Amino acid sequence: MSDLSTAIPPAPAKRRAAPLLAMLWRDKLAFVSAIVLIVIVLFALLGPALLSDLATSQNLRGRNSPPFDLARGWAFVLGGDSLGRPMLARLIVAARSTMLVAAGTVLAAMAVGAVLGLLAGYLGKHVSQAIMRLADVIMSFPSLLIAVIVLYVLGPSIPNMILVLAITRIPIYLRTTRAEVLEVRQRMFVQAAVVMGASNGRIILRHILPVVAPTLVTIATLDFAFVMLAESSLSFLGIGIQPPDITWGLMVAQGRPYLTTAWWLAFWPGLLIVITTLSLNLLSNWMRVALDPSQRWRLEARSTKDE
Amino acid sequence: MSNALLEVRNLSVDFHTARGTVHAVRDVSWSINRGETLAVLGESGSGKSVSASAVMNILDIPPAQIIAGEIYFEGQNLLAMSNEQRRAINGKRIAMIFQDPLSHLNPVYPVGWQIAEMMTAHGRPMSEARARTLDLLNRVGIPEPHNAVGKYPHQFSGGQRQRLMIAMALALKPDILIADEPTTALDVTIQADVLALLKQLQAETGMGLVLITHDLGVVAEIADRVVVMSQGQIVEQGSVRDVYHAPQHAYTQKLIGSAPGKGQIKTLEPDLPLLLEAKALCKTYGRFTALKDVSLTLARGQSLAVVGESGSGKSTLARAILRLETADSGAAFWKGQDLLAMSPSALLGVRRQIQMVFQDPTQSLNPRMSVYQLISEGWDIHRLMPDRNQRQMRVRELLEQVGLSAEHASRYPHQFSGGQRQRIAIARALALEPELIICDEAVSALDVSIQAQVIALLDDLRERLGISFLFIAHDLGVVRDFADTVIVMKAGEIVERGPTEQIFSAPSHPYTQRLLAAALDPDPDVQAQRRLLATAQA
Amino acid sequence: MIFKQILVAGLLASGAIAPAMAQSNTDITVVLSEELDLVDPCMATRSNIGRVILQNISETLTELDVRGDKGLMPRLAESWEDKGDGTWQFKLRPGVTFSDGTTFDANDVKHSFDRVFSDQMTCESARYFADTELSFTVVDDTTLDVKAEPAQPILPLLMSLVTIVPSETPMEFVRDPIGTGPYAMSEWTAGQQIVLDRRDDYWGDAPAVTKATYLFRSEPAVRAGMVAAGEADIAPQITAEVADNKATDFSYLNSETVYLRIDGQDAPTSDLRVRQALNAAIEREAFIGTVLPEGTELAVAMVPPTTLGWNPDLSPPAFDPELAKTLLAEAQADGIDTSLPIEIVARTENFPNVTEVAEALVQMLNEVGFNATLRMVEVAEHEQYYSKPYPESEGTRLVLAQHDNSRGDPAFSMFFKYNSEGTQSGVNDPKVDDLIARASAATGDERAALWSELFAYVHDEIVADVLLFHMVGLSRVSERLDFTPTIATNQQLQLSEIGFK
Amino acid sequence: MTKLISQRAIASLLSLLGLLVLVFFLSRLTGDPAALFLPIDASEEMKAQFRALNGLDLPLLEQFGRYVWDFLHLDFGQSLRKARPAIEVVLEAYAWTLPLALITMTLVVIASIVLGALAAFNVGGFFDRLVSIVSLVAASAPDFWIAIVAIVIFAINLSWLPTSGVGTPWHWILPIAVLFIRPFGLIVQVVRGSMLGALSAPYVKTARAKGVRNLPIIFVHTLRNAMLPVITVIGDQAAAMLNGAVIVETIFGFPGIGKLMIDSILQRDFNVVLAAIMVTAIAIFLMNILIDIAYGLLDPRIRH
Repeated sequence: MSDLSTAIPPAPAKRRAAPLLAMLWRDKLAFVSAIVLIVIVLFALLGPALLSDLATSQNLRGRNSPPFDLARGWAFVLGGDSLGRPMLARLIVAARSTMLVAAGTVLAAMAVGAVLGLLAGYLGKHVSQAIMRLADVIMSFPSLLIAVIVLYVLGPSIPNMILVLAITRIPIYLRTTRAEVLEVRQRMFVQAAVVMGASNGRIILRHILPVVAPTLVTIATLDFAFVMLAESSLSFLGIGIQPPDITWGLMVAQGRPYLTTAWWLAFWPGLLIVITTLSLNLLSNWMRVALDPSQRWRLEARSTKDE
Repeated sequence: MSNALLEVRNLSVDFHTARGTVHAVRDVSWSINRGETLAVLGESGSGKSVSASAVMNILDIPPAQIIAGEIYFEGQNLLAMSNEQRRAINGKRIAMIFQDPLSHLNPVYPVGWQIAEMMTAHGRPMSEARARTLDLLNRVGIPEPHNAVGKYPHQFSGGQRQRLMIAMALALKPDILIADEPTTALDVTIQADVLALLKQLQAETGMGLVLITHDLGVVAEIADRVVVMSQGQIVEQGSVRDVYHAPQHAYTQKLIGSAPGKGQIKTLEPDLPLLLEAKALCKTYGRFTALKDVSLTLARGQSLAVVGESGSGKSTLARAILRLETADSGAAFWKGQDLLAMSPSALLGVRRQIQMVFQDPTQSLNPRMSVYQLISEGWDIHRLMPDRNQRQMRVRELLEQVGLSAEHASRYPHQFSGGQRQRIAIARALALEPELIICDEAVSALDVSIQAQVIALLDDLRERLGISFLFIAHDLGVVRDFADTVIVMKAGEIVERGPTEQIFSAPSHPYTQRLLAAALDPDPDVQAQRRLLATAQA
Repeated sequence: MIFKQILVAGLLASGAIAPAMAQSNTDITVVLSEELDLVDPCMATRSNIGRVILQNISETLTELDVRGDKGLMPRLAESWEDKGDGTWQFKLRPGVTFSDGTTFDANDVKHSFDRVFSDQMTCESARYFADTELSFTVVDDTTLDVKAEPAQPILPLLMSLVTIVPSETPMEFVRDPIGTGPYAMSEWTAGQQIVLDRRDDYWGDAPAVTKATYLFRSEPAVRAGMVAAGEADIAPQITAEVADNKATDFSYLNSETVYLRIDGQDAPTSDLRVRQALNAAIEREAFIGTVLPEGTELAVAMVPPTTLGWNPDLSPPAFDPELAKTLLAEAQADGIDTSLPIEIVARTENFPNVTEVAEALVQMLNEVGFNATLRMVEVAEHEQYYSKPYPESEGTRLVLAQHDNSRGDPAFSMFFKYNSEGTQSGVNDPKVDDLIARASAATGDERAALWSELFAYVHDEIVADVLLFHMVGLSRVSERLDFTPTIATNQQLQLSEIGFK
Repeated sequence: MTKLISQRAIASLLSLLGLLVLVFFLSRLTGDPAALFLPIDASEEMKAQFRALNGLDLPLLEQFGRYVWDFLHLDFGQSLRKARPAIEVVLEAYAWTLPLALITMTLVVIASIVLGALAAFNVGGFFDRLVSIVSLVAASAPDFWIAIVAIVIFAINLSWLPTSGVGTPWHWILPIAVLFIRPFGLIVQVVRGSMLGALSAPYVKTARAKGVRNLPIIFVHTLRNAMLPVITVIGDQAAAMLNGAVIVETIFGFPGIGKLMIDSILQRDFNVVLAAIMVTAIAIFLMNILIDIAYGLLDPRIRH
C-alpha cells in the first residue's frame, strides 16, 4: 500500500467560513454570544446617530421612573435615570463609547505589546532585558497614578482613557508574546526557515507571528472584559470617563447612590457589562477549541451524532 | 468459549475525529495464555494499540466508542464489568508498559513512590510496598536502588526509565503484561538489553506477554506468535516463522519486503571534486561535550552517513555546519570558503546551496502555510523566479518529482500523512536546487514501507541530479541501503570511518561491532542463531 | 462551596454578633465620611478634623451659638472688651486644666497663637488673620490683651476659630492633642478609629456621652446602614437617596452654598445681559426635591441666612427662558459673541449628585441658546480652575463650586469671592472692593448694613455670579440619642450637645 | 537558587529605580500639593510656607537629588498631609492589606483548585457547565456593585454581618467574599483548562493502567502537573492584591494600602505614593520569589 492511499481525504475546497459557522452553530452558547455581540456592535454603530437626542433629554421631575412601564414610551421600558432620561436609549448610545474604550485599549495594548514582545523574544538578550525591565516598571506603576497623571495633564476624554488603560495592559501582551516567541523560535519550521536563509523580519512576520496570534486574540477577548470593568472602577473612583461622555461603566458608577432606591440605574448597565464579558468569554472559549486542530473534534464530533 | 486467559473477541472500535468517524479497529480477535508471547505487528494508524487500550480501559470515551465485541479475562467479559472491578484487575492481573517512559512516568513524583503506588493502590501496606520496590529495582538492574527510589524520572536514562516501567508493571506479578512499543524510542544496544530483560522476567514469572510493535526485528527476537494488523483489521496471524517465511497476505509480504538492510551496498566513485570539508569542530554545552575534534570531507555526489546513538553529537555536527549552532572552534569549508567565518550576505548565497530535511516533518513544516507557500518560500527569500506562472509550474514539477500531485499545492500540512509531509519537505529542499542536502534522521519517524519509498526517492535524486547527501541516522539498516561512506560517532567523537562495505562487513572499533550486533534482524531464524551464539559466548 | 460555608457561618453567628454590636450605656459611635490625616488642634478649622476635636478635645476662647441666636458666647474666655486702638482684652476662665493636668492660663493662649503663626508648621487657622498682625500681652494669668494691626472689629469672633493648647506643645503637628475640652483622646488607630473618653476633671458640666468612637466610611449608603444596623449612632453627610427613615434622618441647612463662578473679564460673560441670561435660564426650583434634597434653599448670597447682614429683601432670579433668550439676542445685537463656548467645570464628589446638577445646568443653558459643555474634574484640577490665575480658554468657564461659611460673618467669604484681589473672584468692581473694605472695618449694625448693601449690589446690580442653592445636609442619628444636627454639624460635632432618650 | 534570587534582585532593583524616577517626575506634573493641603482661601504666603517646609520650592532636580539621597539612607520622607514618616503610614496600611490578601488568596486558591479540577474531570457534564458559567459571571461583575449590594443584603437587610470596618473577624467576611469573586472566577478557568490538558497526559494512562482510583488520579497525579500555569496566574492575582484592593477597601472602610494609595494620589502626597509603590514593589518581588520556590517544589525538573 502506498502512503498516498492513506492520505486523509481532503476537505472540500471552499472551507474556512462555512465550517466555522457550522461549528459555531454546534456550540449553542457561543452562537448566542456571537448574536449578542453583533447586536451590541450594531448599537455602537447606529445608536448615537439615532438616539442621541432622546438619550440626553432631561426631565428632572420625572427622574428615576421605574422600569417595565410603557406609559412614557418604549424608551422608558428599562426605566428612567436620575435626570429623567430614558435608560434604554442611554444604554444603546453608551455602547459606542464603551466599545470604543474597550476595543481601542485592547487593540492599542495588543499592538504595542505584541511588537515589543516579538522584539524581546527574537532579538538578543540585551534588548530582551531592556524591554522586560520596562514591562516590570509599567507593571509596578499603579494604574490609578497613570490615570491621574494622564487625565490631569491631558484632560479626561475617551482617547486619553484609552491611553491610560492601554498603558496598563501592555505588559500582559508583551509577556505572553515573548514567552510564546521563545517557544516558537525553537520549533523546527523556524529552523527550517533559517536554513533557507530567511531574514529575521521574515521569520518574525511569516513564521512566528501567525502562530502567536491566536493566543493573543484569546487574551484580547478576555482583556476586553477586564478593560470594561477597569474603566468602570476608575469612574467609580472619580478619575475615569466623566459626563457628558457616557459609558456603561460610568452609568454603573453613577447609579451607585441609587442602589437601594432605584436599582435599575446601576443594574442594567452592570448587566450589560456582565452579558458582554460573558459573551466574549464564551466566544473565546469556543474559539480556543475551534482554532486548535487537536481540540476541534469536540465541536465536530457532535455533528456526526446530530446528523 | 476458549480456554485462553485473555481473549479479545470480534472487537470493533470507532473514533470520532475531526473528519468524521474512523473505524479504528474492526472485528479484531486474539488471545493469549500464561507463558506465551504474542506480537501485534502493524504500522502507525493500523490500530494495533487499540485493542490493548480497550483491555486496560484506557481508551478516551469519547472520542472512542466500542461498537461491538467482548474481552474475556478468565472467562469474564471485562466490557460488562463495572469500572471498579476493572480497576482491581488493572495492574494486579494485567499490567501495561508504554512506548515513551519519560512521558508515561509522572514527572513530579519520585520513581520509588510511583512503583510503590502500584502496590498501595491495590491495598498493600506502604511498608511492604517500599521493601518490594527496592527488590524490584534491583531485579530490573537499576544501580543503587536506595538512592534511585528518591529520584525523579528525568534523572534516569531512556533505558533505565523503561526498566522502571517494567519494575512497576511487574510489582504485583501480573498474569499478563502488555508492552506497547516498549523499545521504539531506545537506542539499539539498549533495546537489546530491555528485550532480554523482558524475556528473563517472563521466564521467571510465567506471565503472558503481549508485545505491540512495528518492528519486525523485535518480533523475530521475542515473539512466539504474531498478529499482523493493517487499517484496523487483522490481515494475518500465525507463528512468527511461518508468517516471516511464508506471508500470505499482500500487506505482510510488502512489509517484510521493505525491511531495510538488504539492498546492494554502494561504493564511492573515486576522484569526485571536494565539496565540504569540516576541520576539528568542537562544541561543548557546559560540561557536556557534543563535538570533539570532528573532521570530515564530503565530495560532490557522495552520500555520507553519520551513525551514532542518541547523544553522540551527530545532529550537533549538522547544526554546526549549518550555523544553527555556533561551533566553539574549528572550520567548515564549503568549496574552499569557511562557512563558520562567513559574513551574513555571503552566507545567504551559500544557504541556497545547502538544504536540510529534518526528522519530523510535522514540526518542520509551518502548519499555517500551504504547500505552495512552503515550497516557494525559498524563492521569496532568495528573490528568484518572480513570475507567478513559472513558479506554479515549478511547484507542480517538484511535487511530481517527489511523488505527489499538482493539486496538493493548495493544501496544508495537516491534511497529509507523515510520509507525504516528508516528501513536501524534500520538495522544499529541492526547490532551491541545492548541491548538498543534509538529512537529520529524515526517515526515522516514518513507517518501514514509507521509509523504503523515501530512501528510494532520495537515491533517485542523487543519481539524477548529482546532489550530495550528509545523512544522519541511527538505523543501521537504512544507512547500509543508502550511504556509500559511513562515519560512526560516539560521545562527540568519530570512532570509525570507512566505506559502507567495510564498516558492515569488518567493523574494527568495538563500539561499531556492538552496534551491529545489537541490531535486530527481521528473520526469526537469524535472530535465533545470534541468540545461540551469544549464549555460547557467555 | 466556600460561599455556602460563609453563609452558614454568618447565619450561626448572627445571633451572637447582634448583642455584641448593640451599644448599651452611654458610649456612642460616630461614623464620618473622611479619615483624619492630622489631629492637631491648630487644624481644627478643617471640617473633618473639627468634627472630632473642636470643643470636644480643644476649646476656643469664644464660641458662636449656632443652635439659638445668642451670638458669640464665652467659652475659655469669660468676657472680653474692646479697649480701642485695635486692642481687645480677654478675661480668661480660672480653674481650667488641660487633659495632661497642667493649668490653663494666658500664656497658653499666647503660645497657641504663636503656633498658628509659626513658620515651622502650616496651621489652617492662620488664614483668618491673613493681613492682620496680632500682638499679645499677658497681663496676668487670666487676663490677656490682644492688639490687632489693623484693627479687627470681629476679633472676638475670630477667637472662636483658634483652639488653645498648653504652652508646652511643640512647634510641629502633634499626634496626641491636649486640650481643655470635656473629652480626651485615648486612642487613634490610623485608618481605623479614634476614641475620645470623657474627662472627669472638666471645668464645665459633665456631658452625658461617656465615650465616643469615631469610624470612617466614605460610602454614604454604608454610613447610613451602620446606624440602621446599630453599629453606629451618628452618621453625618448621608445622601438623600439613602435617607429613607424619617425617624432617624435629619436635614438641616449645612452652611454650604453652591454657585457658578463667572469670570467677569471673559467674553461673553463680561456683558451684564449675558450674566442675567445665565441666571434666568436656570430653573432652580426643579432641582429641589429631585437631584437635591427637600429643604434646599435658593441662594441669594454667598453665605447662609444665619450670617450677619443677610439681606432678606433679595429674591432669587425667576426662571424665564424667554427673558434669557431676549437678553442673549440683545447682547448679540450689540456685537457680543454669545456663541462662544461656555465650559462648566465641576468637581466630582463635590457634593451629592454634583454630576446630575452639572448636567442639568448645561442642558438648561443650552436650551436658551448658550453653547455650554460640561467638564468634570477631580479635586486638584478643580482647584486650578477655581483659583487665580485662571487658565486661558476660548470662550469662558463657569466653575461650579461649593462655599462653606458657618462662621456667622460674611468677612470669611466676601473678600475671596468678590474683591478684585480675591483668589476666587471673578469680579473687578471698585464699588465692591470699597464696600468689602468698609464692612470689614465696621462693627455692629453698621457692619450688618454694609454687608447687606454689598449682597444686594452683587446680586442685583452687577449680577456677579449664578448663585444657586444653600445646601441641606442630611445626618442619620440613632433613635436612642437626643440630638438634632444643625448648620454647624458640618464643622463641628459637640459631644456635649448629645443626650440620651 | 541563591543565584536566581540575586539575579532577580538585581533586575528588580533596576526596574525599581526606573519606577522611582518615573513616579517622582510624573507625579510632580499633577499640580501643587499646597493648594490641596491648605483651604481654598489660604493666602499665597501660607502656600509658600507649606512648600518651603516640605522642600517643594526647590528646583525639581534638587528635590530629586535629596529624595534619592534620603532614599539611599532608607528615609522615605515625611507624608505631606499626615506629618508622619511616609514609610510608617505605608507599613501601617500594609499590615492590613497583607492579611486580607493572604486570607483571600488562600481561600481563592483552595476553592478554585478543587472546583476547577472536578469540573475538568467532569468535562462537558452538568457540574462542569455550572462551574464554567459561575466562574465567567464571577470574573465579569463590577466589584463595587457587588460590594454595595452585599452590604445592603447581608448587613442591612439581614443583619447577619457588620456593614464594614475591621473590628472583629466578622468584619472581614464581606470584604473577603467580595474580593474573592474575581480572582476565583479567573483561576477556576485556568485550573480547569490546565487540568484538561494534564488529564490527557500519558502518565494518567499509566495511572489508570495501574488501577489507581479517580480521586488520586485527579488530585495526586494530575493536579500537581497542572499547577504550573495556575501558579503563574495565582502570582499575577496575588500581585494585584498586594497592590491593594482600592474599591473594596474604600467601600468597606478597610485601612489598607489601596485606599491609602488612591487617597495619597488624589491629595498629591508624593512621599506616601512613592513609599507605597516601593513597599508594594518589594512585596511583589518577595512574592515572586515565593512563586519561584513553589515552582521548584511542584516540579522537580525545575528544581534540578
